[in-house]
Amino acid sequence: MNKRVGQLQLIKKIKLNYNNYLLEFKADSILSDIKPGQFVNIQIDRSPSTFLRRPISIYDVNYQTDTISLVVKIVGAGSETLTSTEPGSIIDMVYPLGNGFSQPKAGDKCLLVGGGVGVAPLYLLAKEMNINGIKPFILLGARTAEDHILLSEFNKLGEVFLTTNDGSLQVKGFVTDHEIWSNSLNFNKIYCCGPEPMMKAVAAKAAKLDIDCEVSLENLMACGFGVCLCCVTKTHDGHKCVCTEGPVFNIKDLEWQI
Amino acid sequence: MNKRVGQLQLIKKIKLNYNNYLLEFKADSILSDIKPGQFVNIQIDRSPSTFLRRPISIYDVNYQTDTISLVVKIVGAGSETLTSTEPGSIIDMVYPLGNGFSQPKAGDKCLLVGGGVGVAPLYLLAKEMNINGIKPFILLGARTAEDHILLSEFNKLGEVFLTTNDGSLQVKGFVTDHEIWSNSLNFNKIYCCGPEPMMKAVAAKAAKLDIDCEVSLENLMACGFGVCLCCVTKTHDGHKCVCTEGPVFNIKDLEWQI
Amino acid sequence: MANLEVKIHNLTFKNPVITASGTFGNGVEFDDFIDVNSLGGIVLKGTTLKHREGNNYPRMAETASGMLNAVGLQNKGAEYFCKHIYPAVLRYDTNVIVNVNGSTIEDYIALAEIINDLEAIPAIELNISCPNVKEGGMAFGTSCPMAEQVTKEVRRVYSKTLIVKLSPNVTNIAEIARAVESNGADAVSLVNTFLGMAIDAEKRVPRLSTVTGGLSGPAIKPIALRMVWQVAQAVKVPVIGMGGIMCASDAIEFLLAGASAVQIGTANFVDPQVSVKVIAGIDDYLQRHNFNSVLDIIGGLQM
Amino acid sequence: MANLEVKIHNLTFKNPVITASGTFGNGVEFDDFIDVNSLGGIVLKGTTLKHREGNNYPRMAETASGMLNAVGLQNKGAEYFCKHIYPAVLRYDTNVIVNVNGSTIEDYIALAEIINDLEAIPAIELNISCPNVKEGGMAFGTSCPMAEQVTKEVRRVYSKTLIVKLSPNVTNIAEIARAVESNGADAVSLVNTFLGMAIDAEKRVPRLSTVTGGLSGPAIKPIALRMVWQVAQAVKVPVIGMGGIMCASDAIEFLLAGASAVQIGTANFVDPQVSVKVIAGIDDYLQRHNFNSVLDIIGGLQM
Ligand SMILES: Cc1cc2nc3c(=O)[nH]c(=O)nc-3n(C[C@H](O)[C@H](O)[C@H](O)COP(=O)(O)OP(=O)(O)OC[C@H]3O[C@@H](n4cnc5c(N)ncnc54)[C@H](O)[C@@H]3O)c2cc1C
Ligand SMILES: Cc1cc2nc3c(=O)[nH]c(=O)nc-3n(C[C@H](O)[C@H](O)[C@H](O)COP(=O)(O)OP(=O)(O)OC[C@H]3O[C@@H](n4cnc5c(N)ncnc54)[C@H](O)[C@@H]3O)c2cc1C
Ligand SMILES: Cc1cc2nc3c(=O)[nH]c(=O)nc-3n(C[C@H](O)[C@H](O)[C@H](O)COP(=O)(O)O)c2cc1C
Ligand SMILES: Cc1cc2nc3c(=O)[nH]c(=O)nc-3n(C[C@H](O)[C@H](O)[C@H](O)COP(=O)(O)O)c2cc1C
Ligand code: FES
Ligand code: FES
Repeated sequence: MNKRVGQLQLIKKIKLNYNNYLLEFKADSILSDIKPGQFVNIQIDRSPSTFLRRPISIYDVNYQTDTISLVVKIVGAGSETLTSTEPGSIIDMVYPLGNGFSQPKAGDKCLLVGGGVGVAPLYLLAKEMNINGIKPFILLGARTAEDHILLSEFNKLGEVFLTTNDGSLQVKGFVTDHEIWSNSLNFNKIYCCGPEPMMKAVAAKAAKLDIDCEVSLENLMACGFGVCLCCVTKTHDGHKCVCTEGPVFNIKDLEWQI
Repeated sequence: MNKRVGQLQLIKKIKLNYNNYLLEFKADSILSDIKPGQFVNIQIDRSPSTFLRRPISIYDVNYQTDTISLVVKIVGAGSETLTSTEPGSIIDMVYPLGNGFSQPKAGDKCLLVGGGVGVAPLYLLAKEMNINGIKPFILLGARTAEDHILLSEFNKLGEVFLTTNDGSLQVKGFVTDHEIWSNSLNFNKIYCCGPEPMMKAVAAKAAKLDIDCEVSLENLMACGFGVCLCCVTKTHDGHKCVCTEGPVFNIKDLEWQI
Repeated sequence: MANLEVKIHNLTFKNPVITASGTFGNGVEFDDFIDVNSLGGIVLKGTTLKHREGNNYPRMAETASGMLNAVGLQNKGAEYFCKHIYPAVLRYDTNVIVNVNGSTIEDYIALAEIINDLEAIPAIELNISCPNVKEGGMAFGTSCPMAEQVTKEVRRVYSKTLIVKLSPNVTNIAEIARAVESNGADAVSLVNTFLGMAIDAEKRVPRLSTVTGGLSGPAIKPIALRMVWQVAQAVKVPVIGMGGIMCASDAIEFLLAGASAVQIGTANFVDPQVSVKVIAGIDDYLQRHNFNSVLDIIGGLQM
Repeated sequence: MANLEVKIHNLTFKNPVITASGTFGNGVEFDDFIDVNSLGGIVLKGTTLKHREGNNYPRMAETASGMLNAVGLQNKGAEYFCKHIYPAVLRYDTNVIVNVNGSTIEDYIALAEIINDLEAIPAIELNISCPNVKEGGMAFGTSCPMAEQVTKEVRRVYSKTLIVKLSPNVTNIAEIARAVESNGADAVSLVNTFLGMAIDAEKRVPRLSTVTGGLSGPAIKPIALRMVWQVAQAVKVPVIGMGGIMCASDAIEFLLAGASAVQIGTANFVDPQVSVKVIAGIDDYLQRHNFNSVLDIIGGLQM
């Protein structure tokens, strides 16, 4: 149950679409303590533009083979370098970090809402739900059909609903425009990860429908383990560190104007 | 005849010994203007420790195929990164830089003295001499037998004499301990490149024997083309830039205590 | 193993490696990564008399070989410190130093008095150089008269080792160092962060909620090292050097320049185990160069 | 193509990109790499009244994302400048600015008078911030009274555009900027290099012959940008910003912070073509963001 600095070997790299990669790593420790919603903090190299580590959510864990999978979207120098690393390379990570999602209660009707690369942490969560006998509903949004990643994986774990901003796949619009919200499906619990505007929109829906809702934040981090106090978000109880008291927060604790 | 910023492709990499590599690059320009003793200034990457370019002597040029060869000794981050670059990669260089060695006169009896990786610029010089009908004498020094590199190449161009500090190959001692200096070979011209103490010792010999002598300096450089004024050496005519008024100097111009 | 022990005033440090305030939490966050007891000392997160929420997010911007922070001394105040943090750090067998902050001289005095009563805290680091608070902070560290006054007043109420942490945002840091020395500082530590700024060119907004913040990391090392060298020549009290130390060789540069100990800050974020690696590296250096004690290299720069 | 033209005092610059003194030689060294005429302006290597040999080797040390230099104003003096360099730069169709240095006020005045007579030199940059000379240099730029005095005296004899180059090694750069503004500066440029130091830990010697030197490059950008922002708010004359600019986006940060133009220094060593790339990048930025003129982004930081 300790945070650790590990040397993980990249063993597989799959290009998911034009700017997203799935990276699988062989860990140097037993991973049984890792929970859905936690993240790793990766040392890229020490070039001037990637001096600090880069936090990436844990997408999947194979507890038998001690492998961790991540989904990385290229947005800048760090993600660029990381995704151009070749299998066989050793990558330095601090892990596992963050609190993770809460466990749903048996019989809970759960909706997972993911946007863009924010779908990543929802996968391990859905997998765990399946083990505990819960088939979640999974609502995923992206800009275009091409931006939807890992659909076949999510399809195995629950019923999947999609939106695209341009209408190129299923419902046109944002995730909050999907009819799933008006169908009286009576969700007990919503788990959400994606761009902040999307999470705020989902939080607003959840608040209105009075459904318990957890969101996974992605604030800028310097340390990732609670010592720099850079990654804070405002809660009713003051500033909280996203890296240790999050990244998952219940929306009822956040000071979001929704 | 212009200095240029080029994108050269690494086409061959040969490990010469435990810490020296020969790198061959395909240039993006015609190389007919390159002279023995000139150098290139290489952009390594922009990591904090290799922010500035690294100057490397031109070891060989193939004027037909427009390829440049360099010999690089690993001494720090820059040379480490450069020598671990894989063939196929594109390397950014400013070239050709520096003045180069003077041409010997027809019939000159030339001694080339090289130490360590300092042998590099002497190769193209020796090659040119051969074209002009001069077979140079080549005296090379290194710490051990293993540190002697490219001997078979130099053997093709002139008579080669060796010293090793530990006596593991031929004469034990420094280049200046070699008997070649006492044999009355009547050299007209000495060309020398190697660690500064070695060059100073050779310069002292040359001065004593009253032989014209050129040395190739390796001062720290920021720009490599004469604008930062960081690379200066003291001459009788004041500070001169090693990158533009050198790297080759005639010892009679230098303010060396010899 | 060489002798790594150093003394700062009347305090003994196992080795010259201390972790810097604001980059090491309260130590406990590092228990997973290293044996905190192996360090020469730790400086806890900046503390103020009263609870502070700190500045708004975003508080951090990465820059070339460094980072800007604008945390703004978020902390739960002295009372919480005494009740919750102090008991948690009691178990450490190393010098646990409290970083003391204030907006007014009265604040500094009140907090120093409280910490003076905590038996297991052998020293405070008086932070007169925080660039991230609206009142006080760096204002005290960038003016000789103010630096003198706050040091003198705190000295009056604080009886243990008093380290004053200097701001690099000054024309003449040696002058400030002398000012605090002659008003009772037992040691000086430097540098705190440099006031800097970053802009998101695409969005045309500052990257920090506070517009400006404090620059730390390897980018500042050359300036920090110069200041430590200047201050070491200007004062008789021990100097604790910091600013961009990432490895043993960086730490050794500060020791050679005259620092009796070093602090490691931002590097802890990049590698939570860096502090113990630096200790091992200094030991290795001393052995390679045939020094018996780290004291042999302090101020050992050959000119 | 957006309108890139800017004015500094009564001088028009084709675009806001100027190359910095000491990093661009006399321009001619760049003829092989770029069309020098495409630049907004060039500042020639620091010149003094008399020939100077500069400091001893080594003069350079690489640091994290930056470099230290200790050139010490090596140059052949005013007479040589007028005879040999001036004729060589006459052919340039860009603003050719001379960087004027002195150890005493009299030196500054004498040199400014000489340059004043050179028709094709529309401006001087009065360097009161060189950290690498024993006398004068930075001493003028780190004291308000001295900065005032040298500006006032040079203003008396120099009738064209007078830019004063400020030192960042001060507590309050806005104060110095105001001091030179009210004594006749037509513009200020900042920052010169930060006084820094590097040590060879293995050999235990300074890496520079002069022990300390001037730090430049991306490492200093956050501090330089903060200073430019502060000065732009403090003075009415145009501000020329510099310090660590490596690309168009860096340059745009300085413009947004309030600089009317930028200078590019150390980056010229890393990429001799960087200056023209920055011009192209600014143009591209303006077009992408639908600005007609670079003037639309100067000081355009949204707070
Ligand atoms: C807890 C957590 C989990 C994350 N999980 C994932 C994941 O599973 N997959 C993934 O691809 N990314 C994830 N991210 C985001 C990822 O950390 C950033 O995309 C990455 O650090 C960017 O680094 P870079 O060097 O490529 O880009 P940079 O060059 O650093 O930045 C490029 C642009 O992106 C912006 N940016 C960078 N990081 C963030 C951030 N955290 N929030 C908002 N804007 C940012 C920058 O301001 C800049 O405009 C996560 C972040 C956090 C905090
Ligand atoms: C004109 C010229 C030609 C050169 N030709 C060659 C060549 O053909 N092959 C080759 O391998 N090297 C050559 N060098 C030296 C080469 O430039 C350096 O070894 C290289 O820059 C070191 O970079 P690095 O990042 O690996 O080491 P760094 O980490 O920069 O330095 C490692 C150590 O070497 C020292 N060092 C680095 N550069 C120099 C230097 N120029 N002089 C003295 N000490 C130095 C540093 O101070 C440090 O102690 C040449 C240098 C010059 C100026
Ligand atoms: C995120 C962060 C928070 C900091 N908080 C404090 C603080 O509370 N008190 C203090 O005296 N210094 C604080 N500092 C400054 C460091 O202790 C140190 O002086 C500075 O970062 C330079 O050292 P470095 O380059 O090794 O980080 C902080 C630095 C950082 C990066
Ligand atoms: C090698 C070198 C020499 C310099 N010489 C001068 C000079 O003669 N006069 C001057 O005003 N500034 C001089 N400078 C300072 C630069 O003009 C510039 O102010 C500084 O380097 C910061 O910008 P940069 O980070 O883009 O290099 C010099 C800088 C360097 C690196
Ligand atoms: S990233 Fe440092 S406290 Fe969260
Ligand atoms: S390296 Fe810049 S002048 Fe020679």
